[in-house]
Amino acid sequence: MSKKDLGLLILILVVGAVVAIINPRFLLPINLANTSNLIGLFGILAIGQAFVIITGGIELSVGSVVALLGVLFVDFIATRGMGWPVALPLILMLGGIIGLAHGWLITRLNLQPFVVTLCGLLIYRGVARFYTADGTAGFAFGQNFPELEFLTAGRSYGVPNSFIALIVIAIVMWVVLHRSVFGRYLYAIGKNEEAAKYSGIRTGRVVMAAYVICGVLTALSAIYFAMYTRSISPASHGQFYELYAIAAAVLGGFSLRGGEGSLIGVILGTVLLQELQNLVNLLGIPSSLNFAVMGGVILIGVLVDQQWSVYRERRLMLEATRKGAAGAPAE
Amino acid sequence: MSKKDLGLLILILVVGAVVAIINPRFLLPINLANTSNLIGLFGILAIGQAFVIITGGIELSVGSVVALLGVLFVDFIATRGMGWPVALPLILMLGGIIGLAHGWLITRLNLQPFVVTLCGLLIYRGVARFYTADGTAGFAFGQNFPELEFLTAGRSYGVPNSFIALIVIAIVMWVVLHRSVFGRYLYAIGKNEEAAKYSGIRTGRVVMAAYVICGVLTALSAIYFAMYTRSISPASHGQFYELYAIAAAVLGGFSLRGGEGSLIGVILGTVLLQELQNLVNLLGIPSSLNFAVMGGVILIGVLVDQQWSVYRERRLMLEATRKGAAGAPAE
Amino acid sequence: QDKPTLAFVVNGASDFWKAAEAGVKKAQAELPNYNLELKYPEQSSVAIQQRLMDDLVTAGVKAIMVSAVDPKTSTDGLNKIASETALFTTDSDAPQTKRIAYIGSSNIDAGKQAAEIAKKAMPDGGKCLGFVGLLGADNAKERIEGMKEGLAGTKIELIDVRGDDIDQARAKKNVEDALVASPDVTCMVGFYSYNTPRIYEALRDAGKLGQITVVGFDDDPITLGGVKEGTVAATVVQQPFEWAYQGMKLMAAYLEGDKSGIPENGLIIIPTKIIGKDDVDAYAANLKAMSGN
Amino acid sequence: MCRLGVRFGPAARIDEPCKGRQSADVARTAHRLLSGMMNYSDASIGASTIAPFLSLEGVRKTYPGVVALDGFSLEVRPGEVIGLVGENGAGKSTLMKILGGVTTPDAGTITVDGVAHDGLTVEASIGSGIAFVHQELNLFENLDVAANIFFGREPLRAGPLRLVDRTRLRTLAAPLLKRVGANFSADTPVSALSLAQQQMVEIAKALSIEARLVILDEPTSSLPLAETDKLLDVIKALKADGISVIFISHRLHEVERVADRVVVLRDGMLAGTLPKNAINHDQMVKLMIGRMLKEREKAAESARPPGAVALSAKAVRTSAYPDRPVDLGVRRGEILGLAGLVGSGRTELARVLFGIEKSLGGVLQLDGKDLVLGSAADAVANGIFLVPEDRKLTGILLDLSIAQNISLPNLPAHARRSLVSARAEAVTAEKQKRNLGIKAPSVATRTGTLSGGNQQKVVLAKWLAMSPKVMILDEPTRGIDIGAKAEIYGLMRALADAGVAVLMISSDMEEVIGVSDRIAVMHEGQISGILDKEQFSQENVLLLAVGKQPK
Ligand SMILES: Nc1ncnc2c1ncn2[C@@H]1O[C@H](COP(=O)(O)OP(=O)(O)OP(=O)(O)O)[C@@H](O)[C@H]1O
Ligand SMILES: Nc1ncnc2c1ncn2[C@@H]1O[C@H](COP(=O)(O)OP(=O)(O)OP(=O)(O)O)[C@@H](O)[C@H]1O
Ligand SMILES: [Mg+2]
Ligand SMILES: [Mg+2]
Repeated sequence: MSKKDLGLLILILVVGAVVAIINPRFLLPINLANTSNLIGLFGILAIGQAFVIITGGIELSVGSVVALLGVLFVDFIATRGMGWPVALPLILMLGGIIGLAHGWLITRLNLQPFVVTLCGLLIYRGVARFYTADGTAGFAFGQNFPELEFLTAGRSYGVPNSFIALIVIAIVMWVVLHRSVFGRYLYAIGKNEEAAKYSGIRTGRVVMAAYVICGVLTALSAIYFAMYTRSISPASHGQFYELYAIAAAVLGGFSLRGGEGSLIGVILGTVLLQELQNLVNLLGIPSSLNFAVMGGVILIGVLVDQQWSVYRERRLMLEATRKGAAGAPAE
Repeated sequence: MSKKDLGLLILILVVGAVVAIINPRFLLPINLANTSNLIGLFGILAIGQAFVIITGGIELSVGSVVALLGVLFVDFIATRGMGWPVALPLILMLGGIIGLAHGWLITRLNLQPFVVTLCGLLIYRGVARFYTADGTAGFAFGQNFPELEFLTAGRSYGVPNSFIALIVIAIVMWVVLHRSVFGRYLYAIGKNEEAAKYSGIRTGRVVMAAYVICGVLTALSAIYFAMYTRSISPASHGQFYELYAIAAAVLGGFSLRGGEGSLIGVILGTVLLQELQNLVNLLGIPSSLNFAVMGGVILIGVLVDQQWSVYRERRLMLEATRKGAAGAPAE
Repeated sequence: QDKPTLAFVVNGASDFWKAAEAGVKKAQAELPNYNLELKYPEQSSVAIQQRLMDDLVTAGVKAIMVSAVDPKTSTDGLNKIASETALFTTDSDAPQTKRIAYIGSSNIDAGKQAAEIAKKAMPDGGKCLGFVGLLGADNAKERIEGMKEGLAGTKIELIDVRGDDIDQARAKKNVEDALVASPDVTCMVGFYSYNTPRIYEALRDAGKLGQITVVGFDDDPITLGGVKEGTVAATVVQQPFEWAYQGMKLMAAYLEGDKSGIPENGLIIIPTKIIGKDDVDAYAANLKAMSGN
Repeated sequence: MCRLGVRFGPAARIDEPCKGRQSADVARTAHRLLSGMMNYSDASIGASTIAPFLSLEGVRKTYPGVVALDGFSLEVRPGEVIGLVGENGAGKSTLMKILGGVTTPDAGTITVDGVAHDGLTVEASIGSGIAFVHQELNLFENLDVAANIFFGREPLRAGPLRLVDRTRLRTLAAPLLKRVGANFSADTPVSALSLAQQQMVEIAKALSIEARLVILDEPTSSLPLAETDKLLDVIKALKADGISVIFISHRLHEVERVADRVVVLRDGMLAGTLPKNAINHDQMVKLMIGRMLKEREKAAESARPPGAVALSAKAVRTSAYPDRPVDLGVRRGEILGLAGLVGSGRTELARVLFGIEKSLGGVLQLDGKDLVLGSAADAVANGIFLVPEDRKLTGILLDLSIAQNISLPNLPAHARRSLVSARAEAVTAEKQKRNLGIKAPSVATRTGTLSGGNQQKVVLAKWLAMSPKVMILDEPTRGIDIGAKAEIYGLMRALADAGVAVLMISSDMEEVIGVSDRIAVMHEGQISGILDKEQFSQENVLLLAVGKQPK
């Protein structure tokens, strides 16, 4: 765990402690379980986003994809009677295809990620709304899918299964991002794509793979969200979720210029954001201030982090010089 | 006018012609006036955004600023009885201050524009909602401000004054961007900030000025929007307007990497977007598809533009080869 | 485009308007000489709705029935439309405009009916918590106000209303958080159509179904299921089907010069109804029949 | 007959320049001849008859408005060190980029191990054992040194996940770093290295490939003497292992020392080939620029004695060595050379003098008055100009035209009522283009398409168009050909004679000694001594550079 992540963890704990002192019910197992459920949902989304951000890209269509795939998933299993073991991989595949399309447009046709995914944001929401004719996709009363519900909305030993899913995904993705060759390429491309190309890396494929990973993880979280709300009005479902995901990554130390950030960071960023939402409700802060609190904390977090790293760099430089000065004459 | 802009203009005319053939009411003066009124409103916003994008930055808080300043403006003149000749410059100044704050955080504290303005997006909307306690700010029945209304929502010789305002602003800003020293600095910074700094340009100040310009123009359009809707529910007013503004700039040939784009382009981009919205309504396309149409057209526009420039470059190179081949043996 | 067009403009995409769509459809069957349309603005915002109506007027629409996003302060915009076409309002009225008539129900009355449900379900009093999409929206404010009026003088109290900005995940989390933050709450009110189902599900997940009185609005299938099951005390339903059906016929008649259907004060109130356990089957059947035609 | 880079006998002679299509035909013939001769292997033919590892035939490459390479042919035999020289923009880098698979030629064939290709891809190039150190650095700042060296060829751990074996990575990297003489460890982040140190990483990277051909495109352009020596040793070691090397440099004495054969490019065409025993400085120059240079890239003597101190640093401390104060004064009318080893803090000092970085203490004085620099703009306003070390990043704006780059620091002077006058810009730029001999189709040409040397001239031009008081040049001739070098030295001298104080930071020993009026030497962030003209010698500079007293 880097020092940056540690700082974020401390912030989370301090905020948690303050809230717990004001309202001890914050620490009730049921509250922690509820919040960790949402951490699971948004965390999966944020990890996907992180893979794209690390390459220096951005994925703005996340919220719309959550709406579109959520609508399709509910429609498939609730209305069209498709079995969920068929629908689930189908949706994941669709997510992958969307990611592939974005990656293709970005790497092969050289379009800017912001532009491609902005168009995605508009198009997918439009398609979702058209698909339901602006209606709501939902389950009928009493319609049940016990195994699916257990996997998505259920709990094991009091821990939401969505949170467990996040942990598993996070571990796998940590290995991929921080230990595998692929992860290393992602970092390299994020910093200097041209140089990576000169080193014989098929940068196009690597970047495309990042978008596919993002697409699949987004699809997965779309299913989780669908099973959480159990009803999706495509005009508003998932709106701004891309901002949550990006905010989580940024809080977690990712640079939108690419090439920086850690998986632990993005998880901690998600945790902090959800803690803030929980806090607004638990402390009875007017809901209208929800966004303002979130924005304020992100800004402060980023500021502190930035100032701190300036300070650290200066200290490091001093130290290095001192060491260098001591060592040099001996050479 | 560059070839890029010309292409966009032709696209606008072709789309217009097709719509006019299907529904001749498209060309009714009243329709053109309505549409050009909105072009005026969104155009002012988009010009502001363009100044920021040219430096390689981005301003995501535009929609929220439109909501916040709109609420304040209406509140000042409708509830607090402030004269509009006082309120108007006050609001413009507030817009400038917001821009200055963003510019300061970005240039002096080295925060990323995306992050700063994302926080702004969250914070300003929260503040606007808190200010009205989630209520609506609007004029009471029969409350009239004849001069103000004439300037903002009125028409001269059938042309909306908002559109005239846009034209005036566009001409001034064209000179600033394309002919002035400041404009050259903006382009230089967008291309390579570091090198600009090494050429003795006070890059921090120039970038800050760009954000201030964006803030002031956003404030102006906030007033126009407020006088157009005459009622502002801060939870939804101006939502996504930053995307419209960014989309207009991108359609108009701006690169989000900075250093590229023309003022005529951003105006034409706005015109195309508003034409599309008008078209959806006039041709009876389900409004659920509105976003999808917009996204689709932006994507196609950007794609065509990109492919075309690839083609042009290739032709240029071929020509060079031919010329070179002819010239070489003679040497 | 020879047939005159009548448009029904809603205030945003929502399932609530599906019934109105059915009403328009039924009216269309009876009005073959007209072209009836129901229009959703792509966003629930004044500017976009205004623009939509401007464009409809341009496209030559003869009469518009609108559920204005913000009727109180949109007087000028609505008057502009009214000056060019026949304008009717629905859902929420704009009495100061030059609209010809209002057809719909009263949200204040609906709030009062919700209070009735609460009083009946909790004779010994209790603490209620409300959930709504947009706290600032007129319909939300009126429903809340109506309910508070109805509860005045009783031992039941509406202690807080939480907003969720029409984000369903937040709507559900709000309920979950409320269960944690206010353990003494005995009743929950879902002011928007999707709030009640989210309350229902959160309570079910927490194993508190039946322990907390749920008062609903509108007729989401889950809400109706809850009413039938007995876990939702009752729900207050509006009749958008009737608004649309009657409204379209009224507009057609008006255009033909028949103004007899318009009362003196211009208000055609189609009252809201309380749907309890006993009425729910009939209501559901009717609903199905309406959308099925 | 037009001869190619193939030697048929021991007789050494300078080949005539070849041109156009003709040369390609001849190359083919030569190739046939050569392969024919293989059957009659003859001791006297020696190394030259070993089948070439790689050969280029009739390669042509054009860019819009420029023919970068024209009908060029070359053969590379195992264990041969080819020196490739030519003026700026002669097409050297273009040629190497074709070999590295980064660009594809318009015409011509590339034969690797007897297999002919129309063009290579990066993978194919690496796959056939070509290692490449690019002229412009290509490192990943966010990765550490080891990761950079083995980038794209990471040692993997067993298993399907393709996980990087990080311990092995470090152990593999350490000896390579030692070999290039690096003073930093394998897990240092690249962002903490100076330009020269980064260049060492690049070289280590090339060595890490099981290469059969190593291409070094100006690897020494920012390496000081000691490190350069080490690199030349490395090249000799490679040769001993039977690995071929193509070595591009504008420092001709380096080429003299290592090359077995020198290939000279002029205007994209082969100007001639020099066999080992004909390699000498003057011949190379003659082939490169078509005439002899009278003066050996030296600046003329100063016309007048130096004046008062213009810019001085008193106990100035920089962030590179915060605890080491620097004292230095540059006099009017002199060229003060600033020498030192890699990372001795010269660039850092220049940045402080130019106001890019804040000094951590001490005072700056200009003409005896205290000077506070808040930004580079302040320095420019005071007539202190800097030609930075890294021109791609900080020197010029690659996307702007030559004229726009030249006017940028002095834009208000090219504007009326703060509106820019394109005509005024063009006039200034044309004048500078003529004065400096910038090779470009016009002043409206994008600077990004110019060769490295011409880009450097644009950087100089933008300052020369204004009137400098103090001119700081950080490695001013990095990557500049000798013809242009002589011109730049002339320009520096002219500046000095006009009363400008010139501070020249350079890692090129010949340049420092040949050009300066005085030499200050930096060691670990401090000025370890200042040499006057009569004390000038390589030995003295080196002694001071390592912190010892001069003789
Ligand atoms: N991407 C490009 N686009 C257009 N022209 C180019 C491009 N790259 C190189 N050129 C042109 O091709 C010619 C050869 O350039 P090259 O970089 O090969 O020269 P060089 O011999 O390496 O010079 P230097 O010694 O300055 O590095 C130059 O005239 C240059 O302007
Ligand atoms: N961005 C940086 N971050 C950390 N350390 C740096 C950075 N830039 C330079 N340094 C360190 O500062 C010291 C001085 O570097 P500087 O570039 O001033 O040296 P120099 O004499 O110009 O040498 P060179 O020949 O490498 O250019 C070196 O030890 C270098 O590693
Ligand atoms: Mg080169
Ligand atoms: Mg240096």
